[in-house]
Amino acid sequence: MQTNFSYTIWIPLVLLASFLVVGLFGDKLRPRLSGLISTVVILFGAVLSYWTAFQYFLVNGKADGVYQTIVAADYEWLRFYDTLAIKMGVLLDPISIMMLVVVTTISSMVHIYSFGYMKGEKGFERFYAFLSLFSFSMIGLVIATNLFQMYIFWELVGVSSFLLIGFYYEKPSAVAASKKAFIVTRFADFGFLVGILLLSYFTKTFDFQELMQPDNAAIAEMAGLSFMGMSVLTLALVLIFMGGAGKSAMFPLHIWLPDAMEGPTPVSALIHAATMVVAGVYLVARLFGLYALHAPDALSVVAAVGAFTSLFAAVIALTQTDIKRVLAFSTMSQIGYMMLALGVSRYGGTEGLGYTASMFHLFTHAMFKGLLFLGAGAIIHAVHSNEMTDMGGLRKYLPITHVTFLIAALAISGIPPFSGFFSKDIILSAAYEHHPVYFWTGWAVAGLTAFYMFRLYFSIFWGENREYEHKPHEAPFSMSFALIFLGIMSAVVGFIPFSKYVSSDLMPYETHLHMNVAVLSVVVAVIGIVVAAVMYMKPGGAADKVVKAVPGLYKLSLHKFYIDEIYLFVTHKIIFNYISRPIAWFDRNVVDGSMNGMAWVTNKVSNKIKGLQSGQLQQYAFVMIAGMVGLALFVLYWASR
Amino acid sequence: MELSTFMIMRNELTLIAVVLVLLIAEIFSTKKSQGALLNFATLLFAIYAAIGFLPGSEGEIFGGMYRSTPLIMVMKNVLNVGVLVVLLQSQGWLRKPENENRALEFFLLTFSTLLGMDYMISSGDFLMFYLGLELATLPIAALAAYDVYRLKSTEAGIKFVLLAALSSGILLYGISLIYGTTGSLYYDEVLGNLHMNVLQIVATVFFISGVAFKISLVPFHLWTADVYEGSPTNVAAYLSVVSKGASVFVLVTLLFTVFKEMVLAWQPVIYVLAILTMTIGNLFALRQQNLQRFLAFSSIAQAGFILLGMISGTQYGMATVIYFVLVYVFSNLGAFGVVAMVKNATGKINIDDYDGFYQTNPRLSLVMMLALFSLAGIPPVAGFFGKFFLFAAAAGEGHYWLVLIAVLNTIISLYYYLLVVKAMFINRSENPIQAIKGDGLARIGLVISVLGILLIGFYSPVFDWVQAVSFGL
Amino acid sequence: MDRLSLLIWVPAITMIAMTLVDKSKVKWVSAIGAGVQLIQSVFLLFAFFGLRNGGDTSEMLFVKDITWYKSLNIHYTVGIDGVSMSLILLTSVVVFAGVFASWEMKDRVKEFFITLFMLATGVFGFFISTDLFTMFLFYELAVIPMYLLIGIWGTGPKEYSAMKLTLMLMGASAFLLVGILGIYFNSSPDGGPLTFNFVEISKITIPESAQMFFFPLTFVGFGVLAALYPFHTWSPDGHASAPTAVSMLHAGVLMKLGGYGALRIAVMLMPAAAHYYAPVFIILATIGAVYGALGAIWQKDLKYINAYSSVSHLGFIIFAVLMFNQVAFEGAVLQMISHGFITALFFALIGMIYSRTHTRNINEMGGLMKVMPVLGVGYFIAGFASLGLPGFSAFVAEMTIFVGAFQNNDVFVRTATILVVSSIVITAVYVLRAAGTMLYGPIKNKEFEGLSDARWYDKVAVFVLIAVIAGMGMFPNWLAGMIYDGLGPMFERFVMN
Amino acid sequence: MIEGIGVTDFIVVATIMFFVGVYGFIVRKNLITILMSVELILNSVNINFVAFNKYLYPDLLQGYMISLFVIGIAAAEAAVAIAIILNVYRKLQGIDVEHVDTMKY
Repeated sequence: MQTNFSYTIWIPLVLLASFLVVGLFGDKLRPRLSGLISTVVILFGAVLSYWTAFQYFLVNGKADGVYQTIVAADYEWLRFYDTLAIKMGVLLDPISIMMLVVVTTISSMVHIYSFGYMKGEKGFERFYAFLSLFSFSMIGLVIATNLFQMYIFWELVGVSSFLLIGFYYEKPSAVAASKKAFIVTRFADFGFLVGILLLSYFTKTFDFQELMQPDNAAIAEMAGLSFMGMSVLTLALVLIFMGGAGKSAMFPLHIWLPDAMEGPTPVSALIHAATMVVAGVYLVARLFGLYALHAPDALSVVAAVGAFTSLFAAVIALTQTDIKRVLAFSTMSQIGYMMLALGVSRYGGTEGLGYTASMFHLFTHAMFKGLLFLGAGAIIHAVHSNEMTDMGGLRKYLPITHVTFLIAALAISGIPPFSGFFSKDIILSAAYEHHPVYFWTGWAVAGLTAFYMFRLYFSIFWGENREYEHKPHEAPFSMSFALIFLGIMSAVVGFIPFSKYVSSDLMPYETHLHMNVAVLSVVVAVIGIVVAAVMYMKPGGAADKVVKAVPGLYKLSLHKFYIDEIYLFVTHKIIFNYISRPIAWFDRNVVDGSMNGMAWVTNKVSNKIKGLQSGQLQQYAFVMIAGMVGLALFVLYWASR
Repeated sequence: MELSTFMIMRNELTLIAVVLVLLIAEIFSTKKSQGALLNFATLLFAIYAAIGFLPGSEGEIFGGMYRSTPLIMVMKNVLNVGVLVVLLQSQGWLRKPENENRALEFFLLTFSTLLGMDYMISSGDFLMFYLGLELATLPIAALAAYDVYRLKSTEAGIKFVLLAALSSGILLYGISLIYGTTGSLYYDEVLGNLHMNVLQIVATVFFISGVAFKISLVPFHLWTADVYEGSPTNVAAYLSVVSKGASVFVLVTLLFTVFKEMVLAWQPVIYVLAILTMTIGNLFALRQQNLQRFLAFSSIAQAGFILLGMISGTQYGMATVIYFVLVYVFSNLGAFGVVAMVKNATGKINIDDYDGFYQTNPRLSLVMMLALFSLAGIPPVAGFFGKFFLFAAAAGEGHYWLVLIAVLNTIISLYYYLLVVKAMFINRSENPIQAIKGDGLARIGLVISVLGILLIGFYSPVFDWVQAVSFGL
Repeated sequence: MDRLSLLIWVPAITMIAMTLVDKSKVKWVSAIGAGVQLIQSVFLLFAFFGLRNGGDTSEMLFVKDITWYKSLNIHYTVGIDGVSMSLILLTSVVVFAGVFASWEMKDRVKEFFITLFMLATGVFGFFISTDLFTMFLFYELAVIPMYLLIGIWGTGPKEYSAMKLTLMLMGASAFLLVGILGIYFNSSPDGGPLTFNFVEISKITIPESAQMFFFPLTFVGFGVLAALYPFHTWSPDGHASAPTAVSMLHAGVLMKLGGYGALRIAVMLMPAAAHYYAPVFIILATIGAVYGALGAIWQKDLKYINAYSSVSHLGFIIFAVLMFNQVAFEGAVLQMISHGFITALFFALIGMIYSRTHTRNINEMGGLMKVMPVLGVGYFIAGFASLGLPGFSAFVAEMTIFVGAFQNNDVFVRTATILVVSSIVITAVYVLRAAGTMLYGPIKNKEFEGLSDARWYDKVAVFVLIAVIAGMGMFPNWLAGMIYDGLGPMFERFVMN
Repeated sequence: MIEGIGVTDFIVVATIMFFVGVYGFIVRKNLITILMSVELILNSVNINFVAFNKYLYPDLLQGYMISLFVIGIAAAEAAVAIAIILNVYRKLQGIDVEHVDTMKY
């Protein structure tokens, strides 16, 4: 018997209600009450999500051994013409349910955590309203039944992210960062939108299920049409991927993510680590059937971008000193991993290992990266600084944070038995089967990851013992609860047999540890940790010497390869200064000038001909006679034509 | 002659009677009774104008030299209404001390010109036409020079009388050629003998030129501005609406009847005149400061628009011409009425002087604004309908380019009308014109104008009535 | 009296009532008048749906036809379909909000509201007319009060702006007049009676040679009002100088007359010429959309920013009108409504902010969110709506336009479409730049610290507009459906011709 | 009818006279002279009328009649004009037409 999943519609709806209530009346309620409302609602959402996951995965999501795609609700929202409409609905399949679980879990933790972290902040209720808005939008995104619904919520998460990054709106850097985040992702969404439009023009549908129909003739037609050297379908999918790359901070659209760390730390954990930034991965996974079956070229693009970004970001992360920025680059790097995994995957069965791997890594990453950020938040809360140069020896003051942070660092470094090890292992084995270049890139990144994570860890918790102005103290219970919960999750979720639940063709299959890959990756991770320990565990380690040895590279990495500067140059110098400003000038002086010019000419002419009316009687007579004769001649000529 | 013959000429005869009564009354009047006499004269004229609306009889007398048709009666009524409003508006000016002894002259001269215009419109041959024309012209010279103490008034008079003489010379020369080529002065006989030969074409052009002087079409307009500026304001008002209106009526009637066969000759003439008149009139109006001169150029430009209706040569076209003149009478008299009132009270005549006019005289400035909007052709006032119909008439015959030029010209005209509106409503002034309390009759005159401006457009039977009596080529 | 004419009579009677009451009560009278008008429009909407659901499929509902001038076959004909119904709603909401936004008006209050309602009368008349003559009459009736409104109650170089605006718009209507006359005289190629009724005219085919001459005149004539590049320059100056309510009505409603006319008259009546000239105007519209947005980036005056943004967004409308399919047309109408609400909200807020800070230069402001949170949030909502955030009306409109535009499988059109789409990115840049500079950050000017937030009447204006923007953005389907159905009969004939 | 002189000769003379009058109107500075030039123009017209009547339509008197009226009206015109000219003289102490230009442009 099929379970009726239609109740799932309430998950986003209650969140929306919570946003509206807290947003509209928040200033009238007591701040903590607002927070409580939001928290209760998100916990309710989490419970519903877990129940859904339980029902789907363990009770009756399968039919004939294949996971079913269930449309639990679908309402027509805006009809374009008879066959094309935007719908709003709930689509349930393994990845959407997995995302539901991830989003509601992390979001709940962040809600709870923020009770402590944001305590006493001005705009506490505003913060919770925005959190609710974000959760609503993110859930709307993951349960989208069609591309356009996804786009709609895609934009909404963008704006929630904008609002939350700019939460401290009196701080100019936060304002700038929020603007940057919004505009860069907006630019990426432009590609997404054009991709959707292109796709829908041919297929006459936005619906995921219809798009994924294996015998969709329109898709085949699109794949056959060629435009500028690639098929139209590839073009559309690359454009859609552009949207995903923007949201997921893939090179070269990544510049907003490090700046986004200006937002409150719980926000960074929720939005810029665990959930929103993986939306791009989710998007590609959602359309994986199209990518894998009809447009392998587009998938190659995904793989290449993912691999490059993971390496690139990892290199930058080596030298950053702001702990949140280190984590931000690490996030980029890990998402690059997921993209790489998707890119190297193919459709169906064990061919689709990369797909499973990417989703698995998404899942584990959400846990440990969320934890890392929350831990970083606890540290910042204690030290009142983001700079790791201001920290050291904190293990004594912050025991819980220390332990949970260590767990997370081990997980991300891929040390067994923590969760990251398992997901990373299948990613690498999928890459290994696809192309050695991807594998070795991934492998190198694993080493770098371990290094910079432990650089961070050692600098914060070990290193030199400092005197702090305020004695750092452990976070309040609400914060440590979240840390502990996520710590446990990070440690154990790796044991979930993911391929049983998530696969590219919805059919469960078995995966095994790829022993060679596992050994190689663990070895490189351990090397990274050891190097980090040598350099940073003791005060006055070898770090400075290394920096001196390769000053150029160090500088390049420290300045993030000057990508920001290039963007700044293009936007401010070129677009603003050399396009927008001349346009403003042109408009005022040339276009407007020509309109005013007409008036000017009229006046001028009026002035020039004033001599006609000289006041001289005889001139009047002359003009009359001349006019008469002229008219007569004209008419005679005219009549004789 | 039977009584019915008199009935045909009822209009003129009544007017002559009015003139005679007034002449006699003046003999017995004293200085004290001057005011009462003016009231009496105005009342008489009002009665006369009212009689004009009674159904009259059609027909021809004097062997066809004089005739009356419903169309002609409509035209005369339009003129009568115009004259009545002018008379009402002039009372304040006439009662000023310097005009005390001569006030009635104004009435007599005005009535004489009106009589001339009536004969001109009713004429059935060129002799009658010429007599009417001269009767309508010569007293105007005297009216223009009415303010004997002002050089400008005298200058207006001399310019008008000499140029009018020149133009009637031209006109007569044209008539003489027509006579020479057709052998008759009767319209009906001329009509059958016009064949577009060279002399007749030249004659047509001369004839149109002569009448164009009266309508002040470019390039025969040059006297207009000087005369309007120099004359007393109410005389300028009279010139601009009644005199011009009568000439338009005559021109349109004659072009549509006598010169029917010459249509290929006169259409290009009118085409060129229309473009020249609209454009030149507007370009000059742009830079005027003196409101009387300003309105002179504006009336020149308006005349150009009227030609658009003529050019179509259709019954509808003629109706639009007459209708537009009717609308124009009210609009222009509204504007002139305000200008005259202000000038008589304060002597101020420049646009600058009107800065802040709204603050002190809200009602007068509203009247002025409505009148100017009507002249500019802005809805919902009557001028919009008048212009639209004129343009429709021209467009109906395919003269789209002409219409385009005309509508672009309306934009220029809108600009300068708005300058006045701006002065009155937007500009602020240290010492605006003080609050003016016009006399009752002048206010009645303004009210009539405003009612005309507001209602004629919306009340479509007016147009239907005009159209019913019109005819085409 | 028939139902639609009431839409003209209510503002007209309000005007008369205003002349009779005392100066201090004028704004209440106008508020009541605008309120009655709003309620009336809503009832009209229900009646409209009542008839439609009752199976009345005639193209125009509530038709009333009075012969006016027989000789030109001019009628006073009113009637509405889904398209005009939606625009009537737009107008009544914006007028209502506009009255409250000008609550603080002190100088010549009576005259101000009377002139404002004159404008409103013209707009309502325009939207209910189905006769080209009356339509044109109302069109000019709506334009001319602008001169007084800007000239008398404006700020800055108001005389210049007012004159420029009036002359350019009336210049446009000059072209339009010729176009309308041309349509009229070609409205019966078979020799039947000519007509001004555009529903009737759309049923015949105007001879192609005539279309070729009159389409550009008509389209440009309406286009100028819809800020068609390069005839848009009246708009920045005009908006910058105009008082709040006037900017609202003008950008919110009056400019839509242009779009409505371009769609309904120019394109629908002369399809062949429309197709022929489309490339030229598509290029102009695309330039307008992108150029307006780029131009807005550099502006510092809030009103100029919004004026250029209007140029950009109205470029969308013109662009959509030239896409020649029903979805794009629907998008054009939706965009008219959406932009109407959003830009009215923008101008209302700008006016309110200006009346407090006495500057509109964004660089002189900063941190205003702290002192006036309601206005700040309102501005952000307007900004988000304007940049096409889902949940607000512009998103619905823009997506409909894009989907419609994408139905043209033609490289040229598609390139233009993508360029137009790209302007929504630029929109984000200038909207956020303005909002961020003005509202966020520390308070730059110490004098601003004591400023007050929105008063009750400000809130009425702002909340009403936000409510409709969000309402339309969240539940677009009924409105979109109404417009789509309204376009149906027109479009069928369009395709056939 | 006069032997050897046709109607065209009269027209030629009349036309020449007309334009002589016009010329006089345009170039003479004295207002009285200008008035005389006008008379010249009117008389050229009279010649036309009379000649046409005599040569072409000798049975009817229309041409004669109108020329009589023209003469009469010319007299009236002269009366009005001279009255105003006198006024001009009083104001300007002279009747040079070039001085009568206070209103222009």
